[in-house]
Amino acid sequence: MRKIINDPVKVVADALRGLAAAHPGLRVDLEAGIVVRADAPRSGKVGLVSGGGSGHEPLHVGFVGHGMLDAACPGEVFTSPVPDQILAATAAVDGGAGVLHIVKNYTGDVLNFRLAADFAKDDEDIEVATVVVDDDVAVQDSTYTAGRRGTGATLFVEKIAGALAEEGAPLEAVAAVAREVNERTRSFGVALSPCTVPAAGRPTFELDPGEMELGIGIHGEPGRERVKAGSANEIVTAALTAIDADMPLRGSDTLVLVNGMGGTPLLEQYVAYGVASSWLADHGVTVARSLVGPYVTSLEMAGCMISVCRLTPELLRLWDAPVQTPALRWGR
Amino acid sequence: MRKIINDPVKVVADALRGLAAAHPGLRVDLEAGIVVRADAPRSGKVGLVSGGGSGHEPLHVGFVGHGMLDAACPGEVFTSPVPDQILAATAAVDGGAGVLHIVKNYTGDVLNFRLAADFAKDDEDIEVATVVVDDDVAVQDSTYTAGRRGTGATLFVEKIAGALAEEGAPLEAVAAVAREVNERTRSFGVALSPCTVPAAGRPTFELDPGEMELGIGIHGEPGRERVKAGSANEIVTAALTAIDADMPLRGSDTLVLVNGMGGTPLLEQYVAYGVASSWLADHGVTVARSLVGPYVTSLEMAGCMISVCRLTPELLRLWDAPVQTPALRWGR
Amino acid sequence: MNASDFAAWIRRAAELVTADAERLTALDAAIGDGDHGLNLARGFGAAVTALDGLPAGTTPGKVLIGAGRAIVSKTGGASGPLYGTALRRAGKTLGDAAEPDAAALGTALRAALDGVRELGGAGEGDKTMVDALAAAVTAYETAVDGGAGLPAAARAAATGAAEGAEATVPMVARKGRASYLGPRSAGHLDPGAASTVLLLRALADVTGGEG
Amino acid sequence: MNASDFAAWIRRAAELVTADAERLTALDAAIGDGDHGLNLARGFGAAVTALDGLPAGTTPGKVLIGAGRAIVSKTGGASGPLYGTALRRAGKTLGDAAEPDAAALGTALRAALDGVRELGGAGEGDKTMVDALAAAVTAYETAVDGGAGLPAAARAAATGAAEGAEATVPMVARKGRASYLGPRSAGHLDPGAASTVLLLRALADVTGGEG
Ligand SMILES: Nc1ncnc2c1ncn2[C@@H]1O[C@H](COP(=O)(O)OP(=O)(O)O)[C@@H](O)[C@H]1O
Ligand SMILES: Nc1ncnc2c1ncn2[C@@H]1O[C@H](COP(=O)(O)OP(=O)(O)O)[C@@H](O)[C@H]1O
Ligand SMILES: [Mg+2]
Ligand SMILES: [Mg+2]
Ligand SMILES: [Mg+2]
Ligand SMILES: [Mg+2]
Repeated sequence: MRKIINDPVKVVADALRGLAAAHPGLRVDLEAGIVVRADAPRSGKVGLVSGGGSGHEPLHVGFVGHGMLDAACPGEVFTSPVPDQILAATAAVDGGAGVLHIVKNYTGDVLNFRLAADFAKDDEDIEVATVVVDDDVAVQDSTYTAGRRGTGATLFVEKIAGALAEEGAPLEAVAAVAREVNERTRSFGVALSPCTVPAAGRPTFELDPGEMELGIGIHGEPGRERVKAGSANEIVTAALTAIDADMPLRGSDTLVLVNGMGGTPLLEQYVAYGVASSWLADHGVTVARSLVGPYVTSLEMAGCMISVCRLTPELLRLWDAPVQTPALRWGR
Repeated sequence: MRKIINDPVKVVADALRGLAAAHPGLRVDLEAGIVVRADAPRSGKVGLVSGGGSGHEPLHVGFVGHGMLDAACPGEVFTSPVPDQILAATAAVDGGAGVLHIVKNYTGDVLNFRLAADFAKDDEDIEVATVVVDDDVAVQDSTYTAGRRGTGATLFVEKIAGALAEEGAPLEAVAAVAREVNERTRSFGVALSPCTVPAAGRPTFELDPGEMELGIGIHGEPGRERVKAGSANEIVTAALTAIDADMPLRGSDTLVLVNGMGGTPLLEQYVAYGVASSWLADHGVTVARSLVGPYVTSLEMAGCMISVCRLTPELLRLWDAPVQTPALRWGR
Repeated sequence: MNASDFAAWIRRAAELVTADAERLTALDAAIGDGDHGLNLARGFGAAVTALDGLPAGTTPGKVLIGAGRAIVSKTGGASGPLYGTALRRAGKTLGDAAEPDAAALGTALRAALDGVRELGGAGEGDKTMVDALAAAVTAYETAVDGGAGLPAAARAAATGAAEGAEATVPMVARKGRASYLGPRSAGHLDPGAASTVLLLRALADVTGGEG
Repeated sequence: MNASDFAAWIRRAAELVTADAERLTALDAAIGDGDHGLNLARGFGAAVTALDGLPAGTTPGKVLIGAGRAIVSKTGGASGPLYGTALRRAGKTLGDAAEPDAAALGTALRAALDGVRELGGAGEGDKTMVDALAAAVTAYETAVDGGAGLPAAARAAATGAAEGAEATVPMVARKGRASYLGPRSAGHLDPGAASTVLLLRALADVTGGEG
């Protein structure tokens, strides 16, 4: 294991201690296992809570702050948080206008957030709305399956819903825009290496340097298909073709994320973005805004994921609104 | 090779194409191989030019913009830029107030920047001042050696000198503050894995998972010493002890960077920052500002580097000044 | 079975999942995210701690509800809410009974299965813990219907669980993380089904049922 | 040697560094950053292109200056400015001579060495290209002083360079990237010294000197 850790089973708590020290604008409650905006709860403002397994940083803890999340509940590495955590976060950010749970579509996250929402409503009388993010086109969507995974769209949902909540919009409106962003976003990822969960101590799968996994998620799991490792052109084209097949892009104004999975240098992420930008131009797609970097990671996995959101003028306006979090910041 | 590239010898040019597409606020001249602020040259403003081998992204290209660099000249991967590039960048940002070259202390960078400065003065009549950054305490400083390497301090120098230049200060003042930041900063790095230069196609060195390299630079080179891989406590303590031995920290107000080398998850970087923050508190050192993330990388190397700058009130003021670049942004 | 027998069941289950944590995690690494053993060791560890806090003279129902709550609170992942809900439902079904008989335990086990089904939405054949649990409950009921006592029925349930788990190997997953792999999920034992076997084996162990 | 002999030297040097690029890069990976062969292949490739652009009837001096400029402009790294400066200095020293003799070439080689020393600040024993180049220049001068013609002197220089390079193996580097390794740099051949051997061997090859 090539890791900077003390105790493999305390890595999340140790990281939260570092996060607390590094960001005085966050309130980190190690006991409850939650990260909260220092100024929460804000009376009359809808609270935004997200969370999931750790190992995807900066998602979610790095997106807590003005214009984005009010709280995050980090679970153990790649393991959803537990209802107690989610409930504590929900109670901490409720300013009387209700709380939106932003949940990536993994059975564990969905179930734990569902139980927490039940507790919040039943025991604490907090109004909770839930949006489930499921943007990954590598997985077939069907009512008979667990459905698509939530990946890169989560960042878009948190930013855009966060901007609307900051303006004082009511819970239904914030939930509606969150769902709209999710519905308008598709993602596809590729892995060139596995990663190692500290507590497990060995890579999540084996992959020869000459191979790659197409259609991965963000939990170090293998993808839908293993193929010969391809060039940047092949990787990006595979991702964008899959996205475009699911949600035709031609003629759209888009927001594009080229996301490093954790172990791919930024240099290569820019190579990938260069290819993506040409592909999109060639296919009649306008890129209104873009983001290149490791935003939704899978520990030190090598690879990248591409997310494309078909914007509306209102979504663009909300994307551009000021945001001040550890990992995403502009306008203040 | 687990890389997202097309042609290994064109990776820098391909990445610059992506950078240009992603950041309309930058002017990327692929022919000249330079990245320039869209509003350069600004009449009467000192121009800041830095550069060096590629593979350290976001350094330097990601630090071009308001309040930081006016231009960057990226060389081939881990290879200094050539004088023509540096000269083109210098000419592109000269607004009549002279240009500051910020050069990391590697023979190749120093020599190429020196030739470029000579050309700029002799042929183009541009006033050039040079600050050589050499903050790495792993290397012994002596007039009989190449001296210390430039690493994390480069970010501090570029940010703080950039802020002063933005205020309209003259070249001597900007150069002086750049030197002051360099003199007040020390760094030390640790590698848990090597990295692979695309054109070379194989790792820069071999390292067993149970080993680590102490005292590395940022070019995938082995360190001063190979030891048994240690815990986060051991790694961070080794780094801070080396820094403190060279420049006693007790009683100082500091700016601290815990820098991922490229292949270490942000989660682990926060673990490292947590340890650093305790160590510093225990040793009577105040952390006024901090930064945690992969800012000065060595491709996909696993490991981290710690940089500590002993602030003055003026340096803190300049650090806090607004900055708007792809990788560092606040206040606007 | 009285309250301390139920507590012994939970303790034994904690022992078994902890001893087998590496295997469960390895099964999960193959078609999931490689944390199932870690999750259950943490969750059942918390359940054991919760049992220590129960007052003397508590009921079997309260034992299961307390263990279930702790598992929901500490496990995380998909298995935490599912196993936690299973135990809570079973506990609620037992009501105030001080010493439920074989039939009462059967009703509780079926309630546990229904709870898992409702919360997770998986049916038999979806390659989840439901395959093992459903087979266990059916085997238990068949044994009781055939006149078996609680120990023998528990042993039948453990055997049924093992068969149900084994049957997941060729299945293509339709629920949980393994479903993301599509056809690649076939050929692997479902980790949740494997842990369900341990929970039923723990029941057989503490009731001393012969196979 | 006339202008086309000098051009042939540069072309031959480009061939040799390109053919040996992998070895040079591997030497650099051991104690530097693993790009020396890549750098020189790029730089000397550019020098060859620059030669193609020189007018007919050019002088040896202009050949070396043109090649040196191209190397400075395209190589990067430490070796680019150093080798480029070496060639430019040598070219300037040759002046307008149409066919410099053995002594004139000796003066130019010494000027090249001085140029590298001034720009890089390294002396003999610092484990750099200076060790190979200084040994080559001394061997060349000794041969000429002993009455050798240009071909034999060039061969002596190549042999001297090889000896000088070999001598870098036990040294602890005090300049360039290898110096960061401290004592760990001992036991490795300096990549720049190794490439200097190729440049002198190219000279011997095109002048046809026997060893
Ligand atoms: N919808 C579901 N219904 C029933 N069981 C499920 C469902 N989803 C997952 N499981 C079970 O949970 C197990 C995985 O548990 P675990 O690894 O602890 O959680 P996670 O998948 O969140 O990492 C699977 O092997 C499967 O048996
Ligand atoms: N100060 C110096 N003086 C002379 N030669 C040097 C000096 N520094 C480095 N060199 C030579 O340059 C070689 C490395 O060249 P190269 O790998 O192309 O550049 P870089 O070190 O910038 O990657 C070293 O092996 C050494 O021979
Ligand atoms: Mg999990
Ligand atoms: Mg180099
Ligand atoms: Mg799992
Ligand atoms: Mg080199």
